[in-house]
Amino acid sequence: MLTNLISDDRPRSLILTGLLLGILFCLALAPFLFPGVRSLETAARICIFIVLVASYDLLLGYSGIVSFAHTMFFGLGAYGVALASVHMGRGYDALIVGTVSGAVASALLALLIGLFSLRVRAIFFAMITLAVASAVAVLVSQLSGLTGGEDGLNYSIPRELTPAFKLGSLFGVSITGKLLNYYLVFFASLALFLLLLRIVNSPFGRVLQAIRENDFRAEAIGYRVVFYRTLATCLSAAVAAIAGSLFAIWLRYVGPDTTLSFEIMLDILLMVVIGGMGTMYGAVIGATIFVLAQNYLQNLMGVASGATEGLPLIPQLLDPDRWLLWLGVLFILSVYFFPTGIVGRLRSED
Amino acid sequence: MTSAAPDHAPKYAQLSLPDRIGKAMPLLLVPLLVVFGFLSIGSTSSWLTLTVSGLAMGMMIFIMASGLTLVFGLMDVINFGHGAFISVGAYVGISALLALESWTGVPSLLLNVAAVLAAVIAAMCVTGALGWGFERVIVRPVYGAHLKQILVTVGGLIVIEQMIHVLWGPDEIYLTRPETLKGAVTFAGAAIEKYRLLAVVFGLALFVAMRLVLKRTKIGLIVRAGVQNGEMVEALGYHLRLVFIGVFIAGSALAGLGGVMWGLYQEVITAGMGEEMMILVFIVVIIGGLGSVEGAFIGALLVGLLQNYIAFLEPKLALISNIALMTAILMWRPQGMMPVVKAK
Amino acid sequence: MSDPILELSGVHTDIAQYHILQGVDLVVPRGGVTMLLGRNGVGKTTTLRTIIGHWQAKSGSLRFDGADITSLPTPARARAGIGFVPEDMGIFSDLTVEENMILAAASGPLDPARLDWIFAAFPPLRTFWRSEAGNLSGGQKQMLSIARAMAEERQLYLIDEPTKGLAPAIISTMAGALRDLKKKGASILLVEQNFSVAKALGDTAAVMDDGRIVWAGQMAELAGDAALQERLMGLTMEAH
Amino acid sequence: MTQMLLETEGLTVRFGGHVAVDAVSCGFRAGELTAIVGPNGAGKTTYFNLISGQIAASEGTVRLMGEDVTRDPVASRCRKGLGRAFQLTNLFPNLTVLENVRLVIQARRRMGFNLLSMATSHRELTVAAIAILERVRLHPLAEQKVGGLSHGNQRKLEVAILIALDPVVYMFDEPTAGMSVDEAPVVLDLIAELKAEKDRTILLVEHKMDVIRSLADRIIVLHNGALAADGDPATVMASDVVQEAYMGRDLADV
Amino acid sequence: DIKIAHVYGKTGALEAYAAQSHNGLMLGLEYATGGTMEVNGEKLVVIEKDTQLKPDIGKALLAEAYGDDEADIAVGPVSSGVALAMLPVAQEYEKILIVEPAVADSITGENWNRYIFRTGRNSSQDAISNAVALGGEGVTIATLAQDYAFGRDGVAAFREALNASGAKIAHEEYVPTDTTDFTAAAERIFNAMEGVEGKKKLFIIWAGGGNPMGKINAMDPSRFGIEIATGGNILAALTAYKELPGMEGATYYYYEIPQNPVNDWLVKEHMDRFGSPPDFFTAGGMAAGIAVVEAIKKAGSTDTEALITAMEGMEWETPKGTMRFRKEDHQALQSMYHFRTEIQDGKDYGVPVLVREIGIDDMDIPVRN
Ligand SMILES: Nc1ncnc2c1ncn2[C@@H]1O[C@H](COP(=O)(O)OP(=O)(O)OP(=O)(O)O)[C@@H](O)[C@H]1O
Ligand SMILES: Nc1ncnc2c1ncn2[C@@H]1O[C@H](COP(=O)(O)OP(=O)(O)OP(=O)(O)O)[C@@H](O)[C@H]1O
Ligand SMILES: [Mg+2]
Ligand SMILES: [Mg+2]
Repeated sequence: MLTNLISDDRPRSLILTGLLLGILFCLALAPFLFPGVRSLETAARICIFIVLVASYDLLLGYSGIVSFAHTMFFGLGAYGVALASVHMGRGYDALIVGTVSGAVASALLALLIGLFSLRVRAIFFAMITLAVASAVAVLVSQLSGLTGGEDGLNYSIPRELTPAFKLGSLFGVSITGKLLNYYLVFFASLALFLLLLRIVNSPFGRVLQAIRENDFRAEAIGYRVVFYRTLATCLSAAVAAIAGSLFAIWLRYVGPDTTLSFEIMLDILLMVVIGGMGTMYGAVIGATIFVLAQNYLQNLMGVASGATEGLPLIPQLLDPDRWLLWLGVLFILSVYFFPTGIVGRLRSED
Repeated sequence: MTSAAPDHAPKYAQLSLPDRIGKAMPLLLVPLLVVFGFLSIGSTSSWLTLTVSGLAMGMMIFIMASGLTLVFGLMDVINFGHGAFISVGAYVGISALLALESWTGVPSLLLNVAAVLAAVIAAMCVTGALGWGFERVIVRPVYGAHLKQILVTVGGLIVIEQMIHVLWGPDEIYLTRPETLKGAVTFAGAAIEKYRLLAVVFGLALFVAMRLVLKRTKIGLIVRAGVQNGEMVEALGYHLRLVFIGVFIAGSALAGLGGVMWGLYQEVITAGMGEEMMILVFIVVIIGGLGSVEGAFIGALLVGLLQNYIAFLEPKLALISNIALMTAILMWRPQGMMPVVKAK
Repeated sequence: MSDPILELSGVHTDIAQYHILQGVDLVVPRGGVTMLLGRNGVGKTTTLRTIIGHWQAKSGSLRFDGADITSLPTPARARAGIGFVPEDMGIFSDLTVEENMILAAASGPLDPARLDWIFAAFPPLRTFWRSEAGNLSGGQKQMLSIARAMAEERQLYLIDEPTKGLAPAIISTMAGALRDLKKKGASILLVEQNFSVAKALGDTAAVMDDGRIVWAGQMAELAGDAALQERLMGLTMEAH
Repeated sequence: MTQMLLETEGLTVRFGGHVAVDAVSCGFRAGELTAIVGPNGAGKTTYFNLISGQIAASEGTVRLMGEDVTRDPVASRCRKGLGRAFQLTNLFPNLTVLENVRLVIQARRRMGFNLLSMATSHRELTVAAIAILERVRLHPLAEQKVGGLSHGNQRKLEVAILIALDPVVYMFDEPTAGMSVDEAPVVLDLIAELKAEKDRTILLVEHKMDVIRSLADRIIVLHNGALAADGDPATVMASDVVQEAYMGRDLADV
Repeated sequence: DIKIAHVYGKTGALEAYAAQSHNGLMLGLEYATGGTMEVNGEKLVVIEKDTQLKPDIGKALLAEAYGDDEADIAVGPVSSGVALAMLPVAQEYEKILIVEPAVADSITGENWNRYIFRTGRNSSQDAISNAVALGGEGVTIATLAQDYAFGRDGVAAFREALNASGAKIAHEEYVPTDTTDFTAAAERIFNAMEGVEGKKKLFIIWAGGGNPMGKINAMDPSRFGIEIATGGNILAALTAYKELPGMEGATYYYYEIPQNPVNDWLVKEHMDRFGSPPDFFTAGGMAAGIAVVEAIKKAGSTDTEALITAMEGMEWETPKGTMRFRKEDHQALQSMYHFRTEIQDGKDYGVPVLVREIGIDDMDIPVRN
């Protein structure tokens, strides 16, 4: 049963198993373990990014396709929900229509891009997606009539999913629509993650790995590389779009900065690499660590900079405003110390 | 002397005409585009203005891209840090210019150009040194691994940009060009910024110099071979590491040069200015064909010209003109126009 | 006999966590062809790679031409006079044949006389001089790989299975070329599976098994003793 | 007369101006082992590439069991029964030996697009893969990563993969190059076994005369891309074209 | 204690503006409390939160400020996108958010809710003041703006306001935000304006770096009798104005222009403490700081409803003179300044010198909510 659920993809490391269970436990009970607005925001973000990062890993780690357009799909899903909610009005139907159409549109767009990738070299493909994604971001800001431009869109979602909907309290935590919303995000993310886990451990997943290793030979033993790559791209795009839809439902706001920016793309890339490419569990670890760092690094630095007051230059470098500097350092160090990601590291130690 | 093995005589067929034209095609693209511009624009003075300034813009883009043809094209390192070097170059160069106010503030071409040269040298020294450190600390462990290169160099980019904030402050720095480089010359109803003419001179000189170095020395060959099979290059007796460091430093220094030129053009510099140019610069290197100075040169001119023509004819399309150009060229030649190195 | 050109004593080499060479003692006499023989996977290639420096010996010492080279980096070993033809040929496939050869002449421009000699042995190289090396046929690549090592005067050539994939006619010209090299005073350490080639070319021989040299002596002795071959290399009479 | 399993008709390819394979027309019957010989660069590997689809033909057709497959992509030719082993080893270096073979069997059973089942639940694939590895005596190395195998063992795996494909047309490109004298017989015996199955055809590129002598039913000679001779081994080997262009002088009298 | 949350983009591309805004806010609180930092006997505590210029983070941080930190009033942010994402949070928590200095019209327009006040100017105010400064009988104007909401809305407001003055618009040119080469745009504008009679102006609306003014000026628009005009800018950007002496436009703030005690104090204190004159966002931040204190004083408590009642229609003194929160949309109405650039000794930038103060009543700022 459990084997089936995790598709026989064991963590293969004691520490890793512990970490994963810990994360699952914390996320499942986040509203009760860490009451407070900020921590719930963080937990929801972790859930969503786990799915987003895992879907990217399907592309990058399992299929060896480097794309910078993943946020584009994420954004498509988010804008799908936003536009549906704006035009159809508040309601579950809008959420469903938005999510489905976002996912379908993403898959179609991915199909187009996937067919394109046949012709060009992998590294050029990466650069093309980079250019296309940046152009799409600009386009979204230009089409402000439709998309709200730079400023993005605010919209309402069903009342049962907002803080205004109050149900009383449990263990001293007030049960509101926000909490329901969180569990919607949590369970949807969990299901999507398990789905992805199954896909990469299916015969299809094995073919993807073979293609990543040596596409020439994969073709020569009878696999149509094009079809496999394209399907992987479409699947990955559709899942990313659904993650985007969840994000939109959670945030009740979409804008280019929250869904389409190159920065997010880099964050995703870093999460995949920190966690460990080519393993879905890497996505869990990577996303958790990174989102936590993003949210609490500044606070930590504030403390550190206070503690080092009086020393030359150091407090200046530790100033919370310089947190990006340390993020950059994190980028570099993670590649140094976790060349195979945290998961790879943990597995090799056991 | 042993007897030779029987030589075999492979059969050769005649090349077809389109095949033969295809070879020269990249060289014809720029003239063709200019003619196309003339036909579709109509007004001669507008066409002249757009063409000359487009070519000059192409030169500036080429200067910024030249370092990347070495680092990305030849060495196969996706270096987003290049953008940071452009910014650092601009900051160092512009700081030097501000310090040389007595040279820039007077209307003497000689002094002005001397000041610019001094700024360029200062910038190139600093970015070259920075490149050396970057190679040692950041790039060395990730040769051959594109993905890690992207991450690590983006990390380096962020760190350098933040250090610019620490050292120069977060504000944009506005500046004006040296006296004689301000304003424009008018010619046949077309106004051409004087500064662009300087950029043309710099760009052409750089192009010729790079071509000579790469044609006359083995450096280009060593790097290309080294990327494919470093062990073998070392087994032939070359200190590959030294060559790689040298080329990386050169690429970084060229980014510094590009930074000064671009900063002087924009007349405002920010820590993110280089990063903003990266996509364009990558496009130029890609459509040119990896490792090809000639290709990058032609690519840059195409980008400069096309941008101007499209922005004049149909501003709405300006946004996608570069991407469309890249896509079209890659559909036509999947390896770029004149590839020296094969992309993977 | 003068001192040997190359001498390995007690060389151990690890690849990742595997202990591959387990104490190799090997002597390559000056001015002769030494065959390094053995079954698949016994460590012949690893030995050559350790000599050129692609793998670092974990212990033991390597002496070349009287000097200790154990801790020299690869380029320094090459410049000291060791030429290398790797098992996978190490062709720079994106470069043309010409560019491969230009690089092979590390200390200056290509010597036209030497080039003529190479063309005589391997005519296809002249035919495809301007073609991309990656497009050559398997045998042509092998020729290029050997030609690259011959582009400059070296004291010692390490050659890993040069005849694989070569047509018989080319094998004999290649054998001739190697003899020319020897005549010019060079020494050769040759790994070869084709026993008749080994027999025809080798002066001395060393046989490896399991990361060690298990037999060393005159090639003629080995060639004349079928039982010894059978024992060392599993060679049966019929396979000759 | 038995049916032609594979036929090429006027098969030609040009690289730029260079005609590497020049109008080769030839048919191959079931139960027959054809050795293809010729000097280096004669076009043997390129001929294979044209048949298996790695290179698109400039002219001519390839027919597999009567069906024109000239325009088919590599993968579908493979699935229709054209199996190919490569001259320069070409495997999945970071996967294990077992996984390499298993992937092939999975391909043959058309399970690639199976998204929702667990790969590990398909035991039958593993069993079949082990059986094949046993045939080439690689089974002790089943769990090793291919990248760390010695050259000779990689060549054996190359053969194992071809056998796992279970094709109608086997194409071997110098299968024993670099294989030691005690190992080569394993592969050669295997080829002999395949030949005994009678319903397949085998194409073998080989430079070693003893191998050709012991295995070939027929020899074709390629020279400068063109078909220079075709016939039974003894006649072809004795012909001038083979003696001059191919054999050169005997090694013994160098 | 009274908690004020300053939620703004401390890090990211607008870091420089953010610092100004925060300094201004603190100076404003200090000024309005007479240095005690106390109102009605309660201490003012300012907590800072960094949105990193990301709307989602801004949203979470504002919720945290209201929900976990129990802030009474929030101020910020710098970027309009972040501000728009934050608006519903104020409504959810039923607490006041004073928007400063984000400029998008829709903040006090279609996306407005009754908990939102804005001390900063909005884009219409910018555009309309420029129209008032540039317009006039017989004037023909071409516009150049970035092709996105800010640019298009700005031009629309400008056009609307200009109609009243008798001037007309001959050509509107929009270019992508990241444009670096303006030759084509300039050529199009020149071609459109070439045959036009009378006074010809090119009005440039541009946000952020890379202002095309200098580059277009270098193409010698005077050949066609075209004058360049543009709005004011932060001090650093005025360097570019040095090439354009005599250029006119309308600005939001320049420290030498407003003549009032608040500004005198600000300029003096700022010079003393930071060694430089105050800039755009310092003035804005200070206006917000004073507004907070005045509102609490007037309401007598930090109860949201009381604050809203107090603030609607409230007038208070700022470095820019008297501002007034309009009842309908809570937008602060304020003066703008018609300027002309001059070269002055000792200043390495073009100095905007006051031509005329455009008072609250000189501009008809539409209510759009
Ligand atoms: N990169 C590597 N990683 C792990 N093991 C390796 C690696 N390279 C070689 N080996 C192992 O080292 C041993 C010796 O290999 P080597 O290539 O030296 O053999 P060889 O004698 O040259 O064989 P062959 O005749 O097949 O070329 C083999 O068992 C091989 O599996
Ligand atoms: N892609 C290509 N582009 C250009 N020329 C090519 C290409 N592929 C092969 N050739 C040329 O075609 C000729 C035939 O090569 P092929 O590999 O078929 O020879 P072969 O008969 O297999 O030789 P060998 O016995 O050495 O393997 C060679 O001269 C080679 O240079
Ligand atoms: Mg070997
Ligand atoms: Mg071949």
